[in-house]
Amino acid sequence: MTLRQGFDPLILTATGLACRRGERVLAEGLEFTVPSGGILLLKGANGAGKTTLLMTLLGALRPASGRFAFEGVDTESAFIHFLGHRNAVKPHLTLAENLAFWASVNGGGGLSSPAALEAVGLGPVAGLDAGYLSAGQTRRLALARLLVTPRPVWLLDEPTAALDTQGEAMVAALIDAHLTAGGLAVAATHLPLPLRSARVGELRLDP
Amino acid sequence: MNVENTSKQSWWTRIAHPGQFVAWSRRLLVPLWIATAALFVLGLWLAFFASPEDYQMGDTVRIMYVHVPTAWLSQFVYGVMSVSAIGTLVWRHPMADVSMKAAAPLGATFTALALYTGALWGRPTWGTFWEWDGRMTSTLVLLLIYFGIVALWRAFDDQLRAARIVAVFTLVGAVNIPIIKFSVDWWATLHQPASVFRLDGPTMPGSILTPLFVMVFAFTALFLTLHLIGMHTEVRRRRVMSLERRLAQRGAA
Amino acid sequence: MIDLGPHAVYIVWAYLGVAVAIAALIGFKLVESRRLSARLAALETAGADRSATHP
Amino acid sequence: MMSAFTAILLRDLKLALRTGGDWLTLALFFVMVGIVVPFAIGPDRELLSRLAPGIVWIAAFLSVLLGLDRLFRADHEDGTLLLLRLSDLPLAGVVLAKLIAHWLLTALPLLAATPLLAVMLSMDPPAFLRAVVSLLVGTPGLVALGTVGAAVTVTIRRGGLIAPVLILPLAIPLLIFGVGAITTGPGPDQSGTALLLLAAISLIAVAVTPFAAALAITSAED
Repeated sequence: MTLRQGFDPLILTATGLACRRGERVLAEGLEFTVPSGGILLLKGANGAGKTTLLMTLLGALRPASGRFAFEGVDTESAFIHFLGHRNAVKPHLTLAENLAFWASVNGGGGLSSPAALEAVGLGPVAGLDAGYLSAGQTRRLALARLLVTPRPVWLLDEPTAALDTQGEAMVAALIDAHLTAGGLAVAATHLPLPLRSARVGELRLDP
Repeated sequence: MNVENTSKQSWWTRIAHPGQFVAWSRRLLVPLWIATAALFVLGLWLAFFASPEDYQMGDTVRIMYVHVPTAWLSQFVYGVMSVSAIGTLVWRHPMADVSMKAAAPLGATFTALALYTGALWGRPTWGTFWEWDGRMTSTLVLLLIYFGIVALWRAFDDQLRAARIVAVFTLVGAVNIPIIKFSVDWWATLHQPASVFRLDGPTMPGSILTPLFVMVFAFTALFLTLHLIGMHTEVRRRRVMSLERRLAQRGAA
Repeated sequence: MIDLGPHAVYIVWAYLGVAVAIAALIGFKLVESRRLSARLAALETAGADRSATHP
Repeated sequence: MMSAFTAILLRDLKLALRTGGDWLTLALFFVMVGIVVPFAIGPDRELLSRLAPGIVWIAAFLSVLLGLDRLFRADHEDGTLLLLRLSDLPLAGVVLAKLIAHWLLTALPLLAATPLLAVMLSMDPPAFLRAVVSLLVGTPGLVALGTVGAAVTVTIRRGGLIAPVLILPLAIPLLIFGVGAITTGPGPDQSGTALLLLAAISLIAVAVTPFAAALAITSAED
C-alpha cells in the first residue's frame, strides 16, 4: 500500500492571504509555506475558516486579499485532490464502479481500483452498492479515490471524520506514504493525526 | 496556480467603492430630481396643450407620449442590466452588482406600464385591449423575464454570490431577447391577416415628435433618479446586513 | 383643459395609471431608502459604543 | 479528456437506469398531459387534430421542465460537482456531457411515447412524422435552456420551483417554431422554414449553454 511514484519537488506559499465565503471574511493575514513531503494541519474552532481556506487553495473561492502559489508543478493540468465533508459517493453504484468513475475522470495512473479498495480495507465488499456502506466505510471509499490517481497536492477536510481509531491510523499511514513520495498536504483536523512524518506544520485559525 | 489579489487602490475603484460611491453620487440626486420634474412639466404641457391631434390617430396619439417612453425604458433598463452584468462578471465590480439589482424592479414596472398603456391605446385604435401582435407579445415575454430575474434575486440569501449568477442569467436573457423578438414577429405574421393597423406606416410630423422626445427624456431621467436611489438603498442594505452579522457574531462570542 | 375627443376615457386612464404607478414606485423607493438609512444610523451608533446586544 | 467526458455521460445514464423510474415517469407525465387535454376541450376529433401540435409541444415542454432539478442537484449535494472541477476536463465539458445524458434520458422517452399521443389526438401520419422530427430537433435546445436554469438555481434550496419560471419565457421561440414545424396552415406551407429556424435556435442554445452553465456553477460556490 505504498505509492511508488515520486512527485517533482513543489512548494506551496501563501503571503497575507485572507479568505472569504460570500460576504464574510473568515481568516486574515495567513502566512505559510508547505514544501514537498510536508503537511500543514489547520486547527481552530468551528467557523474559523478551515474549510474556506481549503476551498480557496483548491481554487473554488477567490481570496479576499493576499496571494498563494503552488510552485514547481504544472498548473495547467489538474494536480489537486480534495477530500471534503461530502464524499461524492453515489449510493447506487458499486464501490468498484465509484472508483472506476473517478479513475476515468481524473486519469488513473495510480493503484488499480481493487488495490485501492484493499488499501483502505474495503477489498471484500468491492462489488457491493455503495449505499450499503456505513458512514466510516463511505469515508474510506472517498479516501480510495485519492489513491487511484496520483496527484501531488492533497487538501483534506477532516479526513478522519466518521472513522474509528484503526481508520485514523490508516489515514495517517496513507498521508505518510503520500508525503514520502514527495507530495504535500493541507489537512483540517480536530483530532491529532498519528503521523510519523517529521515535516508537520500547524496553523491555528481564530474566528 | 498563482492568485494575485485584485488591488483596490486604483482611483477608479476607489471612486466606485460602495461607501464612496454613495458619498459622491448623493450630490447628483437633487439636480436629477429637478431635471426630471422640469422635463415632465415641459413634456406634459407639450403633450396636452401644444400638440395637435394626429390626422389619422386622433386624440389617442396622446397615449403615445407615455407609451413610447415606457416601451423605450423597458428595453433601455435591460440594456443597463446587461452592461452591469458584464461589469459584474468581467471586473467583479461591486457597484455593478448593486446597479443590476436596483434596475430589475424598475425595468419590470416600466415594462408593465408599457403593456398597460399599449392596451389602452390599442382599444380605440385596434378595437381590442390585447392583440397578439409581435411588439406587444415580445414586451410581454420581456416582462416575464424581468419577473424571473427579480425572483432569482430574492431566492438567494447571499447577495454577493447571487450577483454573478444573476449576471449569467441576465446575459443569457440578453442573447435570447432578439431571438424572441424575431420568433414572435414571425409567429404574429403567420397567424394574422396583414390588415391590422401598423404604427410604422406614416412618418410622424415634428409636432408629435417634439413632445415624444421630451417625454422620453423625462422618463429616462426619472429612471436614472430612481436607479440611483435604489443603488444607494442597496448599498445601505448590504452595510446593514454586514453590521447585523457582526453584531450577531459578537453576541455569540 | 383641452378637448380630448371621443376617446378621452382611454387617455385619462392611461395617464392616471402611469401616474399612480410611478407615484407608488417613487414613494416605495423613498420609504425604503429612509427606513434603511435609519436602521443603518441606529446600527452604527450601537456599534460605536460597543454596548449593543444582538438585535 | 474524452474518456472523462464519456465516463460522466455513461455514469449519468447508468445511475438513471439503475435508480429506475424517473425517465419512465417523465414519459408517463408526457402522455398524461396529452390525455388530459381532450377532457378539457371535449372529444371533438377535428378540433383535437388541429390543436395536436400545440398539445404535443406543451406536454414536452412541461415534462422537460419537470425533470430539470435532477440535472445538477444530486451531484452538487454530494460534492461530486466540486470534484469534477478539479479534473482536466473543463467544466463546460462536464456540463455538455450531463446535458447529452439528460437529453437521452428525458427527450428520447418522450419521442418513444409520441405515437401514443398521435393516435389519441387523431394526428394524421404526415403530421405525426413532422411532430417526431420537430421534437427531435427542438428538444436539445429545450434541454439546453433547462440546463442553464438548473445551473443558475443549483445552490438555491427551492431551486426546483424557480428554474421553470426562469426558463419558460426564454423557451418561447422553441415552442413557436416547434409547433410551426408541425402545423401546415391554410396559407403557404411554412413548416420547412420553421424547422430550419428551430434547428438554428436549438443549435445556438446547445452551443452557448455549456459555457453559461459552467460560469453559473463556478460562481455558485464563490
